[in-house]
Parts: sequence; C-alpha cells; structure tokens
Amino acid sequence: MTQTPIFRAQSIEKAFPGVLALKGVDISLHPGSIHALLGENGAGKSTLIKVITGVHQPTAGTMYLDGAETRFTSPRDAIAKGIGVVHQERNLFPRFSVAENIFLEQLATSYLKPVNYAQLNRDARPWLDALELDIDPATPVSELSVARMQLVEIAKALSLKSRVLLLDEPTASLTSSETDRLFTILRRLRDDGTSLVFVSHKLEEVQEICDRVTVLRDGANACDSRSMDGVDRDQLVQMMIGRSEGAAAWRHRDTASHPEVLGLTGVSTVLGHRDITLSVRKGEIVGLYGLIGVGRTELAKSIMGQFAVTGGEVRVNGTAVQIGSVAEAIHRHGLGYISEDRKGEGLILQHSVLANAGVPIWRKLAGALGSLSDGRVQQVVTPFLNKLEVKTPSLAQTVGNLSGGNQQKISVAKWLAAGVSFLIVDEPSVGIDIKTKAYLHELLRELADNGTAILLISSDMPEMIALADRIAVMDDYRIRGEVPNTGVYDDISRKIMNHIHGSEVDRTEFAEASNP
Amino acid sequence: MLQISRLSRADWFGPLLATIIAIVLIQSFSATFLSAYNIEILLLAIAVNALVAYAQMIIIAIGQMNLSVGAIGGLAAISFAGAMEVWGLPAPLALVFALFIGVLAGMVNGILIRITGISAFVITLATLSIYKGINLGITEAQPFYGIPESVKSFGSAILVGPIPLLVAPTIVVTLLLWFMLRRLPIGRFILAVGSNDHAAALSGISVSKTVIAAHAISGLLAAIAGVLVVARLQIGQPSIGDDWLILSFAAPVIGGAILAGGHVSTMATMLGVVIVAIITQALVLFSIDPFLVQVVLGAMILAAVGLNRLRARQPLKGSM
Amino acid sequence: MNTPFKTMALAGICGMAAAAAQAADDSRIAMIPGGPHPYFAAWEQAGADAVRDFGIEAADYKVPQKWELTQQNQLLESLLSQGYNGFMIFPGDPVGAVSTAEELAENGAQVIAGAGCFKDPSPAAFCLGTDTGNSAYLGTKELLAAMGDGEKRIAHFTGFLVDPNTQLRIDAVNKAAEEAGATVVQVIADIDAPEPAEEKINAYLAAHADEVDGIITTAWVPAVVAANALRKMGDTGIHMVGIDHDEVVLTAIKDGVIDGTMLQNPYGQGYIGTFALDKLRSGCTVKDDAPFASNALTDKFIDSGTSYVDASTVDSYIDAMRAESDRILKDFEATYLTCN
Amino acid sequence: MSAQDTPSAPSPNSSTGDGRQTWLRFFLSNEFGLILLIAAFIVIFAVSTRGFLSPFNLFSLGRNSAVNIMIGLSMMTVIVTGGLNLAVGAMGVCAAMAFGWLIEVLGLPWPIALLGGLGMGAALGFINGWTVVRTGLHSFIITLATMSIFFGVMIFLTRAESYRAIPDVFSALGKMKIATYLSPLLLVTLACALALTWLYRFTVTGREMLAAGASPAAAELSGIRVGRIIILCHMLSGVLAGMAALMLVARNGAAIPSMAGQLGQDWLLPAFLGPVLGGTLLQGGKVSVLGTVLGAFLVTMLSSGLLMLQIGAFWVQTFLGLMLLIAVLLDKARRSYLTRRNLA
Repeated sequence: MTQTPIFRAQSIEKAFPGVLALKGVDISLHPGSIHALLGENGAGKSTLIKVITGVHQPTAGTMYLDGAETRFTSPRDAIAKGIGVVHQERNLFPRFSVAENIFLEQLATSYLKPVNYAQLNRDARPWLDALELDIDPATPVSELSVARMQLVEIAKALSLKSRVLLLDEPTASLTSSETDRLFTILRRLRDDGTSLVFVSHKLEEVQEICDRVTVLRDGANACDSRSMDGVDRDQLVQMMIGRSEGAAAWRHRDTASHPEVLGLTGVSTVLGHRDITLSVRKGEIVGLYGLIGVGRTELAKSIMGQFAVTGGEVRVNGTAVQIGSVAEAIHRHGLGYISEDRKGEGLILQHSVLANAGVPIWRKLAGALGSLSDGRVQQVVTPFLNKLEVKTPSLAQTVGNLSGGNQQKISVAKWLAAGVSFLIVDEPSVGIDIKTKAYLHELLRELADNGTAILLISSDMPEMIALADRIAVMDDYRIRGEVPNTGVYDDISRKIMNHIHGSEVDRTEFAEASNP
Repeated sequence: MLQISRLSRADWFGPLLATIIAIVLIQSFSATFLSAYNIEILLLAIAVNALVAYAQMIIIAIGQMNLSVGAIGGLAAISFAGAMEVWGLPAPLALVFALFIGVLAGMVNGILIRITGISAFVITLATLSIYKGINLGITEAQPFYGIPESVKSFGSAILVGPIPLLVAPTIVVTLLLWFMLRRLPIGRFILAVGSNDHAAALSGISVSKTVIAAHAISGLLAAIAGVLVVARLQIGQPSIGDDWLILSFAAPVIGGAILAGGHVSTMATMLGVVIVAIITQALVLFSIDPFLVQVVLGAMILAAVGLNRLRARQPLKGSM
Repeated sequence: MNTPFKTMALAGICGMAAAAAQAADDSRIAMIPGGPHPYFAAWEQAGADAVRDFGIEAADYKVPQKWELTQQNQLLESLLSQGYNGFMIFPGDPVGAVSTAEELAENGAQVIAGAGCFKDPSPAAFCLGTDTGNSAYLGTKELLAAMGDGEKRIAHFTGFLVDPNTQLRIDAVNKAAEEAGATVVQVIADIDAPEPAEEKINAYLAAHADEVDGIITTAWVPAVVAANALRKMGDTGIHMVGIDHDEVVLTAIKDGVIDGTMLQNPYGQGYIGTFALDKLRSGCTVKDDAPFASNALTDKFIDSGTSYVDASTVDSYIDAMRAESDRILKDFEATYLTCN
Repeated sequence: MSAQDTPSAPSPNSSTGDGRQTWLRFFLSNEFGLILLIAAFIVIFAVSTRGFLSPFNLFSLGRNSAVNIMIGLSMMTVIVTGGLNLAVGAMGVCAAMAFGWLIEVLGLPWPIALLGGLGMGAALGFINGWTVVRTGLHSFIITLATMSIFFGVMIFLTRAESYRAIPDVFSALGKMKIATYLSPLLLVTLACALALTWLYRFTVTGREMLAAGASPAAAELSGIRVGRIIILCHMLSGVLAGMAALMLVARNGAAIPSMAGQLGQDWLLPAFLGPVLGGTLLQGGKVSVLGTVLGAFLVTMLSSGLLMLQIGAFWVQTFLGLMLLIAVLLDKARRSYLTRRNLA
C-alpha cells in the first residue's frame, strides 16, 4: 500500500513533568485500513492517542493531515479536522438521550439557540442505522447495555464525519458475540474508506481485524505502521515486551482428594441467585465463567458476606456458617476477594502501598488499645511485596501513582499477607499487560499449589483454560453446569457455550430487557 | 399502569403527592388554610423562596455548592435599596444595578473556582464572608428606608384574586429556567458538566464558561430574590439572606436533586419550596409550640428526603 | 444618621452641656452592642457628643460583626488590648458575658451594662437600660386600654428565643393580660429577622385575623413587619402597640394604623453611659446606698426611660425622651456616685 | 530530584527516605505554608497594631484558638469519612446544656457531668452516623436536618434558659493563666490534637477511618466494618464538639443555648476553615491534624489582628474573607510552583 496516508505523525515527543512519555514516535494512518496500536501499559499508547486527538500538545514533532502540516489546539479542533475518538472510559451522559449524546458536539457551538429535539432524533437515526442499532434516539443512554453505549459512542464519533477514528480498548467490556458484531461494523467502516485505529490488549482480536500495526515500547516505536501480513502473535508479543512470551501452559493437577474449603449447596441470595451449588477444594482453582452481568461478581460478594444469603448452605472447611459481614468472612473464616474493579473496590488509590497491603491484617497486628505501628505492618507485608516484585520507589508511595500491574500485585499481596485459605479472584487480568498477566497466572498457580483454594472469575476464555482445574458456567444468576478443564480450547469453549445457550432459549443476543 | 408507573418515577411526583396530601390534611383540620388571604401569604413566601432554591439548584446541577447565595441576595438587596435612597436612582435603574451586582458576584465565584481549581465549597465560604462583609460595611447594619412608592406598591400589589404580583417574576423565572435546562444548550451544558466534566470537555463544551455561566445565573437568581424581598419588606434590610442557606439546599434536595450534580428538576424544586412553605405555615396555624418549630422542620426535611430515596430505590413498586 | 437621632442629639447637647465637669484625662470608652442592630445606632452620636461635652479622650462605638457572644468576647478582648479602659456593654448573653466583663475589670477597666443587663453577680457598676419586662408590661396595658371594652384576645410577636429577655417579655405580657382578664392567644417568637417575621406574622394574621383583637410586639423587626401587615390588611379592627422608633412604626402611628409604640432611649444610654464611665475612671465610686431599681437580672438597674407614644405624642416623642435623659443626667452624679 | 524519581526496592527503612527528601516534603506541605503565613501575619500585626503582643492579647488569642481548633478538629473527624457535619454547633450546644443540666438540676459533681456532656455529644454523633449509614444519604443533608432537630429539641427542653450554676473550679479553667500567656484550655486542645494524631497514625481504628473515608467500597471488601467506622467518626465528632462547647462553658461560666448562634450555625465557618486550610481533603481519606490546628489558629489570629487594626468594625468580615481567599490561593500557588520547579 503506497497511497498517501490521511494522517501522519513524525517524531512526536511529549514530556510531562519528570517523564518523557513519547520519545519521537512515528505513525501513519491510511484510508480504508484498520490500524492496530499496541504496547504494554505505560508504553505511551494513551499519550499518543491524546496527542492525536488534541487533548495534549506535543512537545516536539510534526503532524500531517492529507500531507499538510497541522496541529490540534484542542479536542474540538481535532474533531473539526476529522479525527474522532472513542475513549476507553465512557464519555456519555447517562441522563441525556442517545441523540443528544451523539450531537452534543454540534450543540456546543451555541449557548442560547434552543435545541430542536425532534430534529436531533431524526438526524441521529441514520448513524444508528449505520451501526445496526435498533434503538429509539430519544432513549436515555442510562437505559442501554454497556455494548450499546459503546456503539453510541462510535455513532457519535462517526456523526462528526470522522475520517480517522481511534478506538481505545473498545472490546474491554464486550462479550464475544458483541465483539463479533462490532467487528462486522468496523470492517464495513473500513470498506467505506475510514481510517480506523484499534487499541487492544487482546492480540487474537488484533490479528483478526487489523491490517496494519504500530507497536510502542517505552515511548518509542518498536515498529512503525507495518503491514500485518505475515506477522504472527509471537512477533507482536516480542515487539511489545522485547522478548518472547513465557509460555504458561495449562497443566493437569489432581486435587480430587483434597478437602473442601468452600462449599455452597442450593444457595440463593437477595440479589437473585438461585440454587447455586459449588465446591472449591484445597489447592484447587475453580473457574467461574459467564458473560458480564450474569451474577458472578455478585455471587462473590455474597460469599464474602456483603449481600445476604437467603437460602441454602454455605460451608467453610466443612462447617456450615452464616457470614454476616465482609469483616467476618476475612477475619473469622479466612476468605479473601480480589475485586475486578481494582481502582474502585480493590485498592485505596490515594493511600500508600503499605497501607493498602496491610489493611486486612491491621486488626490481627494491633497491640494494646488498638495501637499499630508502621514497623509491624512492614515486617509482615514486605516479604510478600518482595516476593511479588512490586516495583515502587518506597512503601510510602501512593498506590494511585503505580502502574496497573503493580497495583494488581499489591491487591494480591494483601491477601497473601492475610494468609487466607480461600481466595476469589475476579477478572484478574483486566487492564494488565502481557508480561504481568503471565506472571500473575504463574503466581495464582503457585498459590494453589501451596494449598489456597481459588475461585477464578473471568470472561477471558484463554485465561480460564490456562488456570482452572474445573470451570463452572454461570448464566442468569444460576450455575448452568460444570466443565472439567482438559486444556483443549475448542472443546471447552464449545461445552461452555452449550451450557450457556442451553439456557438461552428465549433471550435475545444482547442479554437485555427489550422495551415493551 | 405503565403510564402511572412512569409518572411515579418522575422527580416531581413524590413532592407533588406530598404537597397534595399536606394541603388536604391541613385544610381538613383548619378551614382557613385555603382562605384567599392565606393563599396570598403562602404565595408570597413561595415566590421568594423558590428563587433562593433555584439559585442553589443551578449550582447543584454542576455538582458544586454555593454557600454565598444568601450573601449575594443580601448584597443585591441593599444595592437595590441603597441605589434608590442614596443615589436617587429610579427603581428600574436600581433594579438593573442590583441584578448586575448579583451576576458579578456570581461570576466572581465561578471565575475563582475555575482559575484556582479550589473546591466551590471553600471559595464560596470565603466569598460568603466577603459579600456579607461588604454588605455590613456599606450599611453598618442599618436598613435603607428610602424605598420609592412604586416599589412598595409593586410589593403589595395583587395580580388577580389572591395572587400577589410578586409571584409574576418567579413564574417567569421558573419557566425560563425550565426551558433553559430542557432546551437551551447552556442548560444542557450545565447538566453535562455536572454529570461528567471530563466527558463534557471532550465533547467540546467549555467547562470554564459553563461553570462561570452557572454561577452568574445563580447570582442573578439570588439577586432577584433579594430585590423581591426588598419590595415585600419595603425596607432594605442588611440581614436579608442570612437564613437562606438551609432552605436553599432543602428544597432542591426534597425535589430529588442529586448533590453530585448532573440532575435537577425545576418543577420538583418548586414543589420542594411549596412543601417547606406549607409546613412552616401549618405550624403557625396549629399554634404549635414555637420552640418545636425547628424540630418539626428538620424532621420533615429528613422524612421528605428519605421518602424520595425509597422511591428512587424501588422505582417500579411505587406505582399505584 | 436618621433625623430623629439628630434631633435627639441636639436635644442632648442643649440639655446637658451644663453638666460638663472634670473628666479623667485618659478615658478611652468603648460602647459595644451585642451585634449589629439599628437600635444601637444612636450610641455612636451619643459617644461623639459626650467626647465633646465632657472632654473625654475617646468614646467609640464598636460593633461585633454578628450577634454572637464569641464575636463580642473577642472584640472586648481586642479593645482591652488596644488600651480601652471603660466599657459600656450590651451583653451578648446576660450570663455568658459576665466572665469577660470580669476579665476586663481585673485588667483595670470600668464596666457598665447598657440597654441590657448582666445577670448578678457581675463586675458591672450598674445597668443602664430599658426594663424590658416592664416595657412589655406597660405596652400591653396601653394596648388593652386602646382596645376598650369587649373581648380581648392578644397576639404577641417577639424576638429570638435564645435571648432571655424574650422570656421576660412573654411573662410580662401574660401578666398584664391576665390582670385585665384578656387572653394571649398566640406567641410567635424567634422572628427578629425580616423574612421569617414576614412569613410567620403574615401567615398567622392570614389565618387568625378575626380571632385576634390586639397585637403587642416586643422586638424591633416584628413591630415593623406587623405594622406593615396591618396597613396592608386595611381596617381589621385589630389594635397594636409596637416597640422602638423605626420609621415604619412611627409613620404607622401617625397614620392611625397602629395605636402606639414603646420607646426606649438608646441615645440617652450612650450619652449618660459615657459620662458615667468617665466619672468612674476619674475615681468616683458607686454609692452603696444608690437608689437602684431591680429587675429579673440585676439589683443595680437604672431605668434609662421608656415611654409610650401614640398618635397625639408621636411628633414630639423626642421631647419626651429628652426630658427623660435630662432628668436622669441632672442628678446622676449626686444620686448614684460618690466623687471626691 | 523528587521522591518519585528515585526508585528503590521496598525495604523496611526506605519509607523514611533521606533527610533532604523529608525536608523537601515538609516544605511542600500545607503545614509549612501555614507556618509561613502565621509568621508573616504575626510580624505584620505586631508592627502595625497597638497591643497585639501584649500578654493579655496573646493569652486571649490562645484561649480563642483553643475553642476554634477544637471545633475544627470536630469537623475534621467527619470530613475524614468524606462527609460533612453541619450539626457541630448544635451538638456542641446540646452537650454543654446537658452538662449544665446535670450539675444544676441533678446536682451531680462536675467531673461526672463533664462525662455526661461528652456522652451527649457522642450520642448525638451516633444518631448522625447511624442515620447516614442506614439511609445511605449524604451526611450533608442528614446533618442539615439534625442540626435543626437537635437544636430545636434542646431549646424546647431548656426553654432557652441558661444553666449558670457552674462550679467555680470549672469556670476558673477559663480564666486561669499558666505562666502569664497560656490558657489551660489551649493545653486541653493540644492534648486532644496529639491524641488524634496518635489515633490516625498509630491505631487500627484511625487507619480504618482513613481507609473507609478514602474508598468505602475497597475498605468494606478489605474487611473493614465501614458502617461502624463511620458511626464512630460521627461520635468522635460529637465528643470533640462537646469538648469545644464545654471549654466555652468554662470560659463563660455558664451553659448558654445561644453560645453557637442560631441552630449552632456560627460554628460552621471556623469548623470548616481549620480543616480546609490545613489540607484535609473534603473528599475524605486524608487528614492533617497539625494542619487543622495551624489553620484554625491562623483564622483566629487573623480575626484578632483585624480587630486590632481598627479597620471599621463592619469591614472586618470582608477582610477576613479576602485574607482567607488569599491564604488559600497563596498556598495553592506555592505548592504548584514548588512542584514544577522540582520536577522539571
């Protein structure tokens, strides 16, 4: 392909106080192409996107639009010049209608001209149709599913007549079928001549849909806009991390004879779980697979005592128990939970590494009058932080300033330090780069080998297969069946889908209540 | 059924129900409650209080607080009265001057908040002190008496039946606000910024301009309220606005406003004002021990807010 | 400065210039009300006049920014540090202000209470003020007289509940009503700010106008608001006696909207108080057998005068107060003080 | 150059860092800014007013700041949870009135009445905390309502009458001078501040309060009983508000219903100014006891100095507001300047 790129950036540098985030990056985007932008967390992807979309001004370097030099003074400026973006975080206004969300940018030109909603709804229709979105443009966005919100954002970007559309982790919260639909749409956009930039951690998806790739490593190009032809996964990984991926293959472990650590029989909860039966043995990793919103995290929190169990029996180490609060679960029963929402529920971002790693053991270490010194906590916590190779300038460092991988390590370390015998791990590798992910997998296996019972919640099938001994399949707040892990991807994937679709006779693909 | 269920989820539904129940109850105990003169008094109270509540509501909409609403209202009130007494300005000019003071004071709040990045709570706490201090510095706590007859007669004029003329500005403002928050880009921007300022900025909305505009509107509304109070009291009291704070928050919150921002309802706020006014009056009507008035008011606020909360939690069970 | 005050000031000068006598040469007098309130505004002029008439170094009117005991305490502490040595204080609280007054006295300053009293025991040499209870009692009597025969149902509008004077006033009104066989049908308190006063008084009158025959108000703002309300309602047959000399109230009397008002004498308090403090500074002491009156708070009370003004006397009310001030000042020294 | 740029392995002694870093951190801190401001204003007032440095003024400055600091600390303990407590004044007055009632009506000895008063503060705090936790509503609106309720019930029960039969021993505390300059009240306050520092630094409960304030969800899932902790924070606030009110009782020699103004609203300004100037985050989770102490002291000193300057009394409030604004702005500017210079 030798046609002129729509957009080209050359030798882009971007310095923040104390950090050189981009050290001379090149990228060129061509029409009718889906361009992968890869790199580990902290490699500079987000910064590059923000430079291209006018959020940041580059410290040095030039950008060309249709061959002419250009610069974007603000996001509005970039939008006006045809650069659209769907950010990783949701940027919709839940109480505003779909149409208004799509056209807010156009409204922003005037402060006092009354909004004509009928017109707005009419104008929104074509863009929704283009994405095969069958929703009333007057619907408030808050009533949509996550996947549809994503599509509304894309519609919004398209409505701005974007010739370049950047999608930052668009599939992060989508199920596989939703992802497939998204890809169909992206391909069509590509065929219509749009230049798409696709950012993802999921290399399978990148290989499936992208035709060109730029990889960043440590703020510099590991490769610049080369064709995807003949590039395989290993090469991508090598470019991203500078070496090949440590193969972390599944291995069969026999835990059948181990005693049960946590058992659920016919459990129902206030949140709507019915008849949940599940058992996790010592040293065993049990996977809990299911799509988003089927009640997995909710089950985990019910086990931890945050929501009431209304029926059935919960056993810890063979004894039936009533767990009234999370504190009870942790301190009396030795249960632990690593949340999928690391920033919201897992860690206290504004507090130090030491404070975060020590929370569950404070009570245990307290002396007279509840006194507690940093020294004592440090003594207990440091071995685990060292073991997990947490990279931090000091224990006093604010956790919010660390990378996602290090944050995840800390949220694991705190449970190691607490010495729990049962650990629920909820979507452990969301937002974590490949290197750390492999390391985490290794760590979870090691934990299990040392006797911790683990319940792994994940919607990442390869991860499930790499780790779990057995996989329980959940759908609609019930356990639909259980699949032993044989290590064979296709086989397991099919069996899991059978369990899910077996229960999905009368439900729509998007798993949401349709409007009457 | 579906229609009713939807209705019950609207913000104004709960307050409206509470208002109707309160009116029916009070009327059944005291026949004079709905007498013409009583309605007139009630409307007068509502006219001013609604503006005070709106002044706070617009700031709640952008997810901030404005502790200086009362101070701005007081400053505008004494500017209005002072301009007429000391400078001898005709009432309309004095009105423009007072409203200008209000807008200016509001804009100062907004500008300070935006350029310093310090929380609105802290900034308006400081400006509360400044505006109130200027008020006291100018008046030395002495009221202005030189209110022209035209203003006095406006304050006591009757529009029709039991409806005083003073409610006219409030009605106009209510409709304009409703229209602004529903239909005008500036209103939508205010809600967007309150809902998620980061996303608003990415959508090309100028957060700074929007925040400053919201504060200017808040200042304007507080100033109108201040001027109306002057017309009603027929003196320029420096203490006008001193006790607006609780009411200014109570009414929007009873009306279902979310303190985090992004969601307010003009109509529900108006109903919140009505509820508070009715309660205050009922306490007097039933000759309730004056010492207990505060308690009942506090308890009612808590109850109204708690009910609103329950309704929000179980939106579908509320259908009746 | 409002006209009545000016006239009053002039009256003071004419009437009292003769009293100029030996003054302590380092008297720095401060007059401190409980907070900003129009009632006290006359003190400032009174102090300035006293400085001129009696050759005092300074007599300044200092107002706490708010009706807040802490603010007043801070102001007093600050004034003491600044070198003021004579204080006329309207106690922010009759009890709570005592301890600050004690500190002032311990540091060598002279203290008297003005307009309102400290509760005994206190270091204040005496309390020069309006007998609030008596004023309310007399006012109610006047109201009852104005109402003539027939049913006598009274509504009483008064000020902050946290002000103990409020309770005294409520009791006094009740007592007067009882003596005359009248009933107090409603007490509305806590309305010394214009808006709540406006709301509650109007609401009450709206509902109960025909169940009330007379209104007594015992605080500045309720008097203004009630007078306005009656004017607005037109001929209701409701009689009213107000308090203080707000122009609204005075005009209402002239126009026959209300019957009269109970005047207090702030200018006289300021002028006489400054004079007395200076005397105390120069070595005079309070006589052991001074003919003090007593009220609920103190046994060292000097009535600064209260008088009832109705339509017939409203134009000359200043004369009434002047006569009162004159009378007190003329033999103040002889009556209350021992000077060498 | 900064702490973040020098990576080192986490080892038990690395958290202290070297001396220079500690100093740098201190210079960057809010507390240091406040100390500078306080020093600057002391010089200004000493030069330009008469009697600012007089023993009596310094004594009364200390005594006034004792109360203001305590009020600030009371608010701080709730701000830690990310909430606000508008009822500080009402709670304080209720505690003081309970104290007065126990002495005057029940004839209890004052130390027991003191405990009773503080217990009243704690009980009202419990009501606030419990309501906040159970309803899930923001503490702003809850305490807005309870402020009205507490104060109203108190006024109803006491008929707004003061209790003045306070034992001389107790009221002597308010006037006592230690070494000419020091009020024992200031010592009480400083002791409380030290205790709070200890609480937040060295006890499980204090740390749990910070954690619950910073992120209730994360704290809950880490085994902290967030509800209980929030109630505890409100109770602590009640006790401290009670302390402040009892100090005022000692100062005035009487328990007065109006000591914190109508509904206790007059305490609100000092209550917020201390913590806010002192760098306690309104979002919760971060606390600076020293900062609150310094902030409250600065405010007390400013108002005292302004009175001394003899600016027309009615303008004092304006200048106070302006100075607060300037203090906050200066602090902001100073920090961003230092941060930029050290990181660039």
